[in-house]
Amino acid sequence: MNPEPPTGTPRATATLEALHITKTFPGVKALDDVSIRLAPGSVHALLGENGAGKSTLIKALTGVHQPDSGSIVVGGAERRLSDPSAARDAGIGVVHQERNVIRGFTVGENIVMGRMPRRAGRIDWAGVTREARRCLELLDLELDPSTPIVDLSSAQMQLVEIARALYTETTVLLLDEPTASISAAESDRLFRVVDRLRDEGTAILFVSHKLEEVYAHCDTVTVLRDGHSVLESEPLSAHSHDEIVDTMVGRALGSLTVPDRRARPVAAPALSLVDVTTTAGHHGVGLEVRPGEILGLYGLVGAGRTELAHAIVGLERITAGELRVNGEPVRIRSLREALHRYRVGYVTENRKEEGVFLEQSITRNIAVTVWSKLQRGPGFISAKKERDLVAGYVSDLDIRISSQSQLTGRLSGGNQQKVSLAKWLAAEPEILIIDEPTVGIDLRTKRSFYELIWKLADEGMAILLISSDLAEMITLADRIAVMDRFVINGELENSHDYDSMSRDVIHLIHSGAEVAR
Amino acid sequence: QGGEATGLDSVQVALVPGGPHPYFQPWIAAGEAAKTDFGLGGTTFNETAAWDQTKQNDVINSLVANGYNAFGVFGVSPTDINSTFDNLKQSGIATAALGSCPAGDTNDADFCLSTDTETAAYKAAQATIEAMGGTGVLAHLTGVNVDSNTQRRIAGVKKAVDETNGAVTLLPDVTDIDTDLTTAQKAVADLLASQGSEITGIVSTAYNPAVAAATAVKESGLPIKLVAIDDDETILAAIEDGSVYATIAQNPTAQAYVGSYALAKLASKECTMAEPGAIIDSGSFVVTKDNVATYDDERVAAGDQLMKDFDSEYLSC
Amino acid sequence: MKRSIASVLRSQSTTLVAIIVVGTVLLGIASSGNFFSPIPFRTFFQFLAVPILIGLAQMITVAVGQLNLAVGAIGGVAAALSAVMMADAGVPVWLGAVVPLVVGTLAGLVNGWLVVLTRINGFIVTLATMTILLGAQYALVSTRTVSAANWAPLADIGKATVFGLPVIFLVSVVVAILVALAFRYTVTGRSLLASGDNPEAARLAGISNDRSVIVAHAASGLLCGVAALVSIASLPGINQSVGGDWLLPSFAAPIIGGVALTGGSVAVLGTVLAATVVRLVDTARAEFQLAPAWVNFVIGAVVLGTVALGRVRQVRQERRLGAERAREASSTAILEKTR
Amino acid sequence: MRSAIRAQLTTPRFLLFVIIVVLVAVIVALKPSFLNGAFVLAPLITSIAIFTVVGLAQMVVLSIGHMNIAVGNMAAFGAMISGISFDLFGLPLVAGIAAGLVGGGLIGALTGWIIARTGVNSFIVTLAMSFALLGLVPTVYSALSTGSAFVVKPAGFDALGRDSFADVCQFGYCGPAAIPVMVVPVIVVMVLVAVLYTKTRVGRELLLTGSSVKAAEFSGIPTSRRIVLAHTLSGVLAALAGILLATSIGSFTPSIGDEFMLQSFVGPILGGTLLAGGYVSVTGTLLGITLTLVIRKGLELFGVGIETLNVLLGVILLIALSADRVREIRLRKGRTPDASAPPPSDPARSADRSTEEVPA
Ligand SMILES: Nc1ncnc2c1ncn2[C@@H]1O[C@H](COP(=O)(O)OP(=O)(O)OP(=O)(O)O)[C@@H](O)[C@H]1O
Ligand SMILES: Nc1ncnc2c1ncn2[C@@H]1O[C@H](COP(=O)(O)OP(=O)(O)OP(=O)(O)O)[C@@H](O)[C@H]1O
Ligand SMILES: [Mg+2]
Ligand SMILES: [Mg+2]
Repeated sequence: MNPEPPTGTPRATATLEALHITKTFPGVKALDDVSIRLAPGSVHALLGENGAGKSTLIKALTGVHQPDSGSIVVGGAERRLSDPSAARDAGIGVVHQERNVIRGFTVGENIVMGRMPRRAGRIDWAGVTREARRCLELLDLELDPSTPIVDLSSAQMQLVEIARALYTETTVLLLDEPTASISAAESDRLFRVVDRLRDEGTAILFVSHKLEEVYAHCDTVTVLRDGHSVLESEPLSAHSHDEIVDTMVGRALGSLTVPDRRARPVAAPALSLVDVTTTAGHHGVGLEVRPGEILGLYGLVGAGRTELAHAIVGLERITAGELRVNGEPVRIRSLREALHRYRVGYVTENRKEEGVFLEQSITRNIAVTVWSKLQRGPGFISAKKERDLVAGYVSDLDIRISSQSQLTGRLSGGNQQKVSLAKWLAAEPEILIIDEPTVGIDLRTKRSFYELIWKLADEGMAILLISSDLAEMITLADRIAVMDRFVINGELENSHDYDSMSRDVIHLIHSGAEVAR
Repeated sequence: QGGEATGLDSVQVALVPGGPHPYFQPWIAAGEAAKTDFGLGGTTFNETAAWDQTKQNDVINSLVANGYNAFGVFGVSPTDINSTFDNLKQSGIATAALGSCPAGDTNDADFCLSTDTETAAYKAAQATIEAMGGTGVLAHLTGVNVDSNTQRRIAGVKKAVDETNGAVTLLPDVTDIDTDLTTAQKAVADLLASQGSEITGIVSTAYNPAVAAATAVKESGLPIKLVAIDDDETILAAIEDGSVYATIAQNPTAQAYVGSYALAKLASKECTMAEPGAIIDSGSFVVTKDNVATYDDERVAAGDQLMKDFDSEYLSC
Repeated sequence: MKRSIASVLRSQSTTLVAIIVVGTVLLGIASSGNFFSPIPFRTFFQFLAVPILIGLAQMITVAVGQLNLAVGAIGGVAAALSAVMMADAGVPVWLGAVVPLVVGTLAGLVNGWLVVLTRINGFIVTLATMTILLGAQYALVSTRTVSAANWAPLADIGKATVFGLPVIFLVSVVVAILVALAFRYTVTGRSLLASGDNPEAARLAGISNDRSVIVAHAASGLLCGVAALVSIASLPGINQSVGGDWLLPSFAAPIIGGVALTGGSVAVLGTVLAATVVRLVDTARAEFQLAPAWVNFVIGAVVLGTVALGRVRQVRQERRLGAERAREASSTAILEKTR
Repeated sequence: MRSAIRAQLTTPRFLLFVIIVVLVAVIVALKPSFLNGAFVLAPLITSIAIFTVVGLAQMVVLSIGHMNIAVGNMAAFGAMISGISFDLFGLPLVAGIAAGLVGGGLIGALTGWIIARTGVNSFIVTLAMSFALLGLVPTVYSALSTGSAFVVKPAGFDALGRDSFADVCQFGYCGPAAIPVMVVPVIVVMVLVAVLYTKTRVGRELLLTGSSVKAAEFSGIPTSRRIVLAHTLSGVLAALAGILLATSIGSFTPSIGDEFMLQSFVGPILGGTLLAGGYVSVTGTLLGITLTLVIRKGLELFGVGIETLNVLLGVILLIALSADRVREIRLRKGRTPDASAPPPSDPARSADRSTEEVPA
């Protein structure tokens, strides 16, 4: 039972084949006769829109879900993966889409969990540290294994989970949207690791909604649509970018038309921060967003953007400086006040914990901010008005649901994100703060989402957009403010030219000096 | 109500104690004896009330539905039991309060046959004071403070202490320690640890504290005189080995036996109460090492006397 | 390392130790030193054994996100069966001492097994088994008190002391240490914590949550059995009231001690300290001859005060961190401007 | 429509209902005296009425994912206030009851305020509150009453607690003796609570607060106020239960509410209310309470002793609840997934909640 893999020995290689996998959930056929083949020494892309069944396939391959039918063959031998540890024994390592860490444990223990090094019947804590450090080194991560895992950012947790997947001997590595919520620099590091593992002969499955990185790093591809495989284990080079997109969507999807937003009406700022200091640690922050304008707030992970948004909507205290809404100095004490009194909305980045009620129906999730408007008699809610309103947003945002009373937690990640957004759109705020809106959202939705943002801005909404996706920021924003370590380093007018803009932005992050106003 | 007199064999007597407690155990045998001796239709003993008035009412009601027509009840809540008796009387059922009379001045049962709680506590305190040599510090251990029976016991002990004109000082009553043996033992140990050197006598008017105190006093080796209440075998054993100086025995057997008899007479309409709601003392007996072997005869005699008193005095047939 | 010292200083245990020190000093002064003389000293610790044991028993179930309402009933039945076997069936004392441990473990196993098999909430399962066990306890001893004279050797151990400390208290301390070690050094202990913290993540790591639940309940039952054994050894006798007052203290100790009800954490030291605080209040009641009503009031206040204080400190801590960061930010900004 | 009915038929509520019907049928077949109106049914229904209110008092805090360990003590406190109003101030029935409800509400509000303010777990705060009230209530009784009970009864007091519809006569016809008058106020309360949770904004905000406080806070729900509200309601309902109990046993004593705590959880949880918050069921609570009390009453009628009573009560409870599980296993063709395969929060039982919440 002692699992310690010998260090330094050449890695074994194996092919993973899944044949005719079918999996149904009550009411949904999530996978229908899907086959996939992962070869050693190659990276296989698994693509598909939100809810296509990618995560379900990965879970079926790792013993989390038992497929209704179909077989799994690893290294030539058919395996029955009755539980996650059976998959691990078969040499399959996995990083799931959602973070799965034990918050009370350290980094080291999270890595070796389930296979603790033991000596004389008890846990060998020195061994834990040693093993964990070995796995972290595989990823060039300079993390102390004794750090409590809660002290890590979400991106770091993600890397720790990869380290965990590599802890035991891994011939097959499955990565479910590993780059969704991390910055470009961290993605680069991740891909260096992926490339190296591939060169060592690991078979890798990679799920992503970012086609650029898929083309840069993957060799073969499988595309799922509504649980069917529409493209099965084919070489990626044989298919063009647009072709792949069209297979995913099931019809031709034209290119995104970026509107010309240079001629914006000039109005007085709807939201402005003047020399603001907060309890979270911001200092001397100044920002202005005008009605009809999209201000991007860019920065590296941990720069303090989320916390600034919290300070604006009253979740942190502003200790000095001024917050103005429509020119009036205001003091916002709670989100409720922000919404009802000042018409400021905030779409959180932490969807799972703060954005949606996983255990509640979609109806309630979306209508929660507007119940006061759906009233019929004092305090009573008109169920019909509520249903109609929700139906409107479900079709506008193309949220894939089986019925309005479905529990939100049963939706795919991308669809949950849309629910979280719909809630705030329903509230019809004048000022909308959106934090990391497209994490885990598929291409088509991302587009419709961009179009929606532009439409909202055209209708006069002032939008503060926080995103770690620089390309998205350059596509969407009118101006980009750059924050670094709780201070605004500067602001740039967006030329929408990716190369020059990204250079300027990165420069601004590193220089820390005022470049332009 | 009226109606024809029927034979005693039509009477089904239910004896309902307040809950599981050693005090009531003699009721079982006494009920059986009454059944055979008086030719009753049946007797039952049901202690499922578990010291809860609502549950006791439920038990009583279920027994009525099952055909019982005479009830001897130890009311869990002396302040509320009158309502229960009223309810039963409205359906023409004979009722007796056994072992504990309703609180206040009225008794809505046909009669109450009980030790006068206050008197018993008074006697117990007197016995303790006597053992203490008429002077010293007395501690009183008892049960649920807000029970009116406890209040009566507190009053009884206080009366005995007051009569010494200051020769005996009474520590604040230690109440609410009858819930379980651990609580009682802990309270007694803490009391002895903090005040053990001053205390010369302990009177316990509840069961668990008495058991706990008997052991604790013996083990501590302190010269404390302990007087308990009731005659469970554990306490009698403690009297025999000297760790308890005395106990005040009540007469549960007579309560159940004579009570069943009178209830049967009332239920069969052979007799009525001469004075409805009469409160009748079933007697209490000081048991010390000297009479531990013989006090039961005394008690049986008291029971016989009680029987006669019912026939001659309390019942009008 | 520095960090862990700092976090020790900030933890719930520190507050509890402070309360214990202040309380002990006050009691010592109030009793003009009597509190520290041998008998009160021994008495204090003698009645600390059971609260520690049942607090730990509850803590283990709470660690996996379960509850055990049956602590008192398990202990009661275990004690009653053992007492009856020794008194009526003539079972030798050494065997009688093993009985509660076996009964407790079995009852705990059944609890865990029922939770896993029926998927009924642990609250309801243990409520049901509690009811059943209370019936069994009554069936075993009815209204009598089985005297400790039937197991004199055991009762002697119950009275024995080592350096003025009751043996039964030392037993509870040893058990506490074993529990702490188990949670630190055994894979099973870590698995319980993982299952309680994040069952989904634990499952994905190959840990069986079902097994964790069963193990936790069994261990909890075993500790109830130890508490029953301690009760047999120290009580003047065993009757149907034994175990009747265990439920609330069993929750109070771990929760005051800093264990999260949501599962995933343990605090052995905190639990022991919290039990000590409650015991101090008890002793104060006897010392000041207060009505029990007052004691309840004081316990309520202490509990509230402890947790509220912890909370205030946490908020202050967060504020301070933010302020530090602001200061840092402003100083770097100035630096950069001057550059 | 068909699927809606099907969905209803698979809820724990329906199962409870079936179990109750079967149980009653069995008991009646073996013990026809179960149908005795005045001595079996009326007291049984009275208990069900009172304990349903107790269950609701717990349910409203469960709805926000909290617990109220002090339900019994709040009941005692509210009843005490009513008792004082009758005994010392001579208030009429309705005014005295109102005073008691206000008293209970204030204690609940205080509890909720402390929880919201300090962020301390509700279990601890209500536990502490229960201790504090356990100290306060008997002290007040000993100070203000003789014999530790308030016995003065205003007009209508006994009627509320003990009358059945046999005592309510119109045009020469009287109602059934099996149904106590007390069901009227209790049904009103049940309907009010059900309407609160199904139809009103505040009720939904309570449920969402229970589902996830954080997400509720981020959706602009004033969670602190909702927490205070839930505890206030709990206090009011607990007080009501205490007062109703007092009218049924006949006087106000400090022991009112002693038996409430465990029962208060059993009813809602059997009925499908989640311990984790976010889902409640008023009918379920009623059925859960009814199940346990019917079992108890049946056993009582068979005259089983206290030891057997407890054993059987527990066993029947377990079997009744496992029945649901057996059905589910059959549905899944015998596969038993690991304990936490379904969503991470711990649904009391795998209640099927894909239909819209709370039936009124
Ligand atoms: N545990 C579950 N119970 C019921 N339905 C589920 C469950 N998990 C997934 N589904 C459903 O299965 C379908 C596929 O979901 P899956 O999570 O595999 O999508 P995905 O391709 O990973 O999407 P995304 O890109 O948004 O992550 C969806 O319709 C989803 O609602
Ligand atoms: N210098 C620091 N020291 C300690 N904690 C920090 C520091 N900087 C950031 N943090 C923490 O990191 C977290 C990230 O901050 P915040 O969410 O505001 O950043 P962000 O720019 O939105 O980045 P993200 O992409 O992570 O959301 C915060 O919880 C903050 O407390
Ligand atoms: Mg997915
Ligand atoms: Mg952020």
